[in-house]
Amino acid sequence: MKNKTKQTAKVDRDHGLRLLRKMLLIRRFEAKSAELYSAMKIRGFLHLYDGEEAVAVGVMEALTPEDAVVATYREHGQALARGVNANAIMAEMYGKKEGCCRGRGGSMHLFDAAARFYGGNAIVGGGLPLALGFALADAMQGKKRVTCCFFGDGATAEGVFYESLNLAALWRLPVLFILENNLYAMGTAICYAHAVADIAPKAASHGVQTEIVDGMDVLAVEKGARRGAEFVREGNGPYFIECRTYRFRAHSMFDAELYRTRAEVDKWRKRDPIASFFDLCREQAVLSDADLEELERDVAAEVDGAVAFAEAGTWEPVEELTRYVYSERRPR
Amino acid sequence: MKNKTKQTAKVDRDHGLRLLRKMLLIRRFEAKSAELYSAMKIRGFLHLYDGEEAVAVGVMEALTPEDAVVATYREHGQALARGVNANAIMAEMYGKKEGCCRGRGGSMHLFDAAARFYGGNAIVGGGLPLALGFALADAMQGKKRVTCCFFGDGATAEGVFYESLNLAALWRLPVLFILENNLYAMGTAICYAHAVADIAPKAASHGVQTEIVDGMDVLAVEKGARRGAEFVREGNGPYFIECRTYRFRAHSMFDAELYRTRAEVDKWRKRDPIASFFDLCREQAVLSDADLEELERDVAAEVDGAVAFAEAGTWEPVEELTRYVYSERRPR
Amino acid sequence: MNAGTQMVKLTYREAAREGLRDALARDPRVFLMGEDVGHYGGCFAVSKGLLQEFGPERVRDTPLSELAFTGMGIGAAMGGMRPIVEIMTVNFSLLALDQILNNAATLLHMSGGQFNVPLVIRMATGAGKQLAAQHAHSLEGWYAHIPGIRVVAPATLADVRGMLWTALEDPDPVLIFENNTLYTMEGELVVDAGPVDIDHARVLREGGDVSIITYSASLHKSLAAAETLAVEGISAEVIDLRTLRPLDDATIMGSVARTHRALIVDEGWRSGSISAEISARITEQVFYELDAPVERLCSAEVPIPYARHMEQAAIPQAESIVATVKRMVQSHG
Amino acid sequence: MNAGTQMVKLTYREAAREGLRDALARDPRVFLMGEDVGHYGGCFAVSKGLLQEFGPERVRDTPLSELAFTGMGIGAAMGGMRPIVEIMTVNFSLLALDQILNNAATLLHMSGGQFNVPLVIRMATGAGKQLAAQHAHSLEGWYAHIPGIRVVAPATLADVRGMLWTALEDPDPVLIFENNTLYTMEGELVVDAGPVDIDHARVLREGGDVSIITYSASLHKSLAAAETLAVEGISAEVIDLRTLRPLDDATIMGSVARTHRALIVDEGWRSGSISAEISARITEQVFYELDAPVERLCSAEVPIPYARHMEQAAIPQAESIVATVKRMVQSHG
Ligand SMILES: Cc1ncc(C[n+]2csc(CCOP(=O)(O)OP(=O)(O)O)c2C)c(N)n1
Ligand SMILES: Cc1ncc(C[n+]2csc(CCOP(=O)(O)OP(=O)(O)O)c2C)c(N)n1
Ligand SMILES: [Mg+2]
Ligand SMILES: [Mg+2]
Repeated sequence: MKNKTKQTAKVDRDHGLRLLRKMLLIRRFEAKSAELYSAMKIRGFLHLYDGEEAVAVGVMEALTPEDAVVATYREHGQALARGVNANAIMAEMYGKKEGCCRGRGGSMHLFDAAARFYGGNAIVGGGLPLALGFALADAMQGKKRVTCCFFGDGATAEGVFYESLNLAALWRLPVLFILENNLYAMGTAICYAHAVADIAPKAASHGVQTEIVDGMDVLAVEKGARRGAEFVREGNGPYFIECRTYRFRAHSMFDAELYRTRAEVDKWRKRDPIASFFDLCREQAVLSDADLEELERDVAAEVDGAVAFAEAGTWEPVEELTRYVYSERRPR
Repeated sequence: MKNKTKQTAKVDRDHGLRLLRKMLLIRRFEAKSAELYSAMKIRGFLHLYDGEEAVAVGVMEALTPEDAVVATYREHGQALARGVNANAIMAEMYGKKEGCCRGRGGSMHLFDAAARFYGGNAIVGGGLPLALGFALADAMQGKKRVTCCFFGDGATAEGVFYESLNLAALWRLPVLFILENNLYAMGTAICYAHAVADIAPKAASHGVQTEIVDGMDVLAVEKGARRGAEFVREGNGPYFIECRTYRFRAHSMFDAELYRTRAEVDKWRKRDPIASFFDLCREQAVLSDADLEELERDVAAEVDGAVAFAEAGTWEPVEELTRYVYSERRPR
Repeated sequence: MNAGTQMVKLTYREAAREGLRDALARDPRVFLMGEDVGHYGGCFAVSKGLLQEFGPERVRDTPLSELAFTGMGIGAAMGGMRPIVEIMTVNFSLLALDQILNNAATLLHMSGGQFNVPLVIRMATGAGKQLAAQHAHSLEGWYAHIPGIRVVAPATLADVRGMLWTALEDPDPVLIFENNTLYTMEGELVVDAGPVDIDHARVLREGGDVSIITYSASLHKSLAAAETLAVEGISAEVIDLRTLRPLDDATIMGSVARTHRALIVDEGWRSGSISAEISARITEQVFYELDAPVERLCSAEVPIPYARHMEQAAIPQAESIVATVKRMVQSHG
Repeated sequence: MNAGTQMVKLTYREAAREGLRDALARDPRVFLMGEDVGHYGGCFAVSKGLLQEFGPERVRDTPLSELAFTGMGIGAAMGGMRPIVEIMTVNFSLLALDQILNNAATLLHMSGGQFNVPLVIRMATGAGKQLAAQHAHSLEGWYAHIPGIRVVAPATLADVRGMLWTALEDPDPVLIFENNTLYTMEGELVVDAGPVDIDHARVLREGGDVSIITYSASLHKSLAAAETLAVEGISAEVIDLRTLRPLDDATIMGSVARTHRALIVDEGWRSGSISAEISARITEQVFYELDAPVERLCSAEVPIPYARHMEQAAIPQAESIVATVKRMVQSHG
């Protein structure tokens, strides 16, 4: 691992506040979402990012608004970190017309044109080729932009992952690959899915520059992502970052978690990315308990606001059912 | 490359005769097939193995009759080397009922249950998972058998190749992977298809044991295949051999060969696997010109016999068209 | 009361699990492989406990490699095993379609009859759980286009348990589609329920005014609709197709020849659906028996939306079946 | 004579190439990618010379990675380009189907209308060249099941050249299927032939006794059959569907309402084919105009065999069209 330990990292106050706020927002937003799921306000699948917040938050720091993001189905965190509006996300999960996809997408399909957030994708690995395409379009149009693509360890067993690595390297596409290695694909531990659990060398064998970072450490992720984004933006081709992380909660709301022990989860919880980042900031006297309290209040207000927005939202009339199957305007 | 140079290799006469005869049979059989193609006796696609004979012939030496072979669409060589009857192959290419697949398969789909030859597959990479399945069946039934799977450099860009490598390694399946790297996938040179032209390290990154051999040297191929088959048979999991070879003729009968130079082909022709093996045997005084002449006569007779057999064959009545879509006997 | 007639209450999910347990216990050649079938217990909890009962050789968790493990199932079947490949849901099966169509369905023919492929592939299918466009396809009717495979869609407890048995005995590939909304359906089944035939459709309710031809989740909506219609004096016959390939023309035509009207209810998208095939066959085989045009009630031609009201509007419902039948019966007396 | 009316003799292959050349020359956002489109010159020589003319940025050879490069086309289209993805043949497109169905066809809807996908995918299709089971599928009708995409099947020189243009201007994904037996077909075309509409079927021959509804390679067999039938006093109308999704119901129904008999000729496998859909729609829309049951002539439900006589027996032929029409016209005067 290239990253330095967090003790040596220096944080400035604004930066610390921003990172902490984003991670907190994701955590609280999702906790509320889980509640709303139990209350049957949100339905379908709901995949929480709980424990992995440092990954999306760290990565997004390295991106500009012109860059593109392709996400997974576990993408509330990715969307919020990218700056997709919390109201629009919550309304989407309610299935309301005011949702970012007019209620058509739900939790697994958050899209936001303004944020160049190209969606949750519910097919594991399905976003990888799309990311290549955005990158190719940028390259062919002479735009110095990065396309950042998130995917899990499970996705790295899919053939499309290797096809995509090779193509990205072959055509030197400006793609920043972000592997969220949380050690499980649903209930399948990485050792049952991969003959070799080290994923980065597989990417490297296709000529992709790789790096491994501690995905529980937001600063380490940010640093790696900055290196990667810089590398990609300068036209050196794709860059691959493996973020070693862990999901604290069940895979989805349907998961009895038969495949791992309480003890294992507890061990990882000790490395909570939010608590440990706050501790670091406090140690460095950059943030205080009062700051945290204020952030919590602020984030709670945002989450409450999102719920209120969603509650107040309206239902798309069923007459609109077949809209958006084809575009409404065609040249001939 | 692990193999020793051919100068040091010692051949005994029977072995030399057998290898040379098999390679010659493939060469002459295919030359005749090309003629028959021009004469419109054979139709569809016809992919010649010309130049690559040492690969199939060398590999088959390492297999027992109980082992299984999964081939490509360039599989006359693989079939003949495995001992599939030349008459049945030729009749198949004529589309006759006496063909090994009753005329339903043609050049790209030679199958032979008796030889455990599980077919040409016209979908690039399509045979890889099948090979895994045969190997899994053997392993679960406690049979110490090898499944040998051929595929080209083009196939190693397909996602299924990586899925298969990983699964084979993960479950330690008895698969002998034989990469026929002839530097081109149709008209696409390997440098236009692979960011990294070295394929073996990609296989190795999935935990598969790999080896590279000179595919123009039948003895080198045989040695590698023996090592590989032994490794696999002993339950150590899959083994991957890259055979570096070259196709002397066009990809198929529809290829204008716009993508490579005459000079490149000529350079490779100097390394003709048949001529160089015969030279080696002659140097070692194991075989003489007279032996070669006799082999040529013998092989010519076999090829002529195959043509005569195919010519004499009959057409499956069209009433049989829908046979073999479903099995004829079902338990209920 | 002997075992053969003792009834037990259970869910469709449990019946499916009993089918798997039967199969694994009965035949050492049978094994189950797929994503999360083992440690997780199956994404719909169907295979829960089977890893513990039969061990990791027989209940195999696979990586997310649909194309390779489906193809591996084909090879294993040809190599003497009786694999049950589980593709979590039909939505992911597209990744494996090449192996299904180009190998499983064609090897027997391409090899001139030398190699059959006794493979069973199970997958969940269907909308109705707010899983949105990429997780709500109903493609079983689409799969029925492919010669060389059999396609079955168990709608009942007896079928979800018994079709697996029969499918495993079939020499050719059989695809079993289980609608994801049925797993929680409760019912009764004889304790040692065994194999059921997979060649015939079944008339589940007799009636004289119209034949409602359907399968899977829509069967239950159709039966509910028939109840409602009965109250209004309309007698609907309800046919559970059970097997979508090959279709049981005799049962379909027999019914239509009696009722002279046919409505096909199908959760697939309308254009190019299995319901179109049934309509075309009715026209071809019993045109002169028809008192009214054959009608279809299918899903709206739209990627299934997430919001519940939109999703429900996209798929056939008992109410729409009732309304359609009433219109058919009334307007063409 | 100005350029607009000056005719030139060329093949379908050349017309397809002119279409590509037009597109590349006209719009800098257009590029072509696929296996062997560049150095090899295209597996059917369609793109021969284009690499030399437009360079490797615009004419891109891809590795054998159908799933990834098709998905890449989707992303590139969303990113502002106008990609033409060539999947050599429909047989290999199964490997890319996940991207086509789960992304190309659904993104507009899933995103609530935010993102359209102006992608064109070209592929060869069809049997007839003795390429056997894995290389002879006719799945264009099957693809037409998918909402969110358009499916076109040019049967003429004007269409193979002009449909590409129109497809590239369409905001949504368009799949273009070129029957591999048509590439050598010769004909005449105006020098600067331009875009053609992709919304309507076309009546290519008028007639009063029966409507032959068909597309692609079968169109030419149908026209030949109509000639033969004319000699025997039977007047067949021949419709080229041109676009398989969405179907142009108005043209079909208009014709059937005039002729009162319909035969659909289709190289796809019969069950669940596009011809079933057309039959069902005719029943639904003009049932009371029919003098005889709608009939279908499709491919035999068998993986296409290699041997020529078997392959030809598996697909519709002019002779079988003639025979079917005669039976239809005579038995139900
Ligand atoms: C192609 C495909 N196969 C299977 C699934 C079902 N599924 C959803 S999430 C998941 C696990 C993915 O694991 P990973 O990529 O590690 O992401 P994580 O959930 O751990 O974030 C599976 C198997 C799917 N959505 N897509
Ligand atoms: C999945 C798939 N894509 C494309 C093709 C068309 N095709 C046939 S052979 C070939 C090249 C394969 O190259 P390689 O694997 O190196 O084998 P070689 O022909 O060199 O022996 C291609 C692209 C195919 N048959 N299958
Ligand atoms: Mg994971
Ligand atoms: Mg090659």
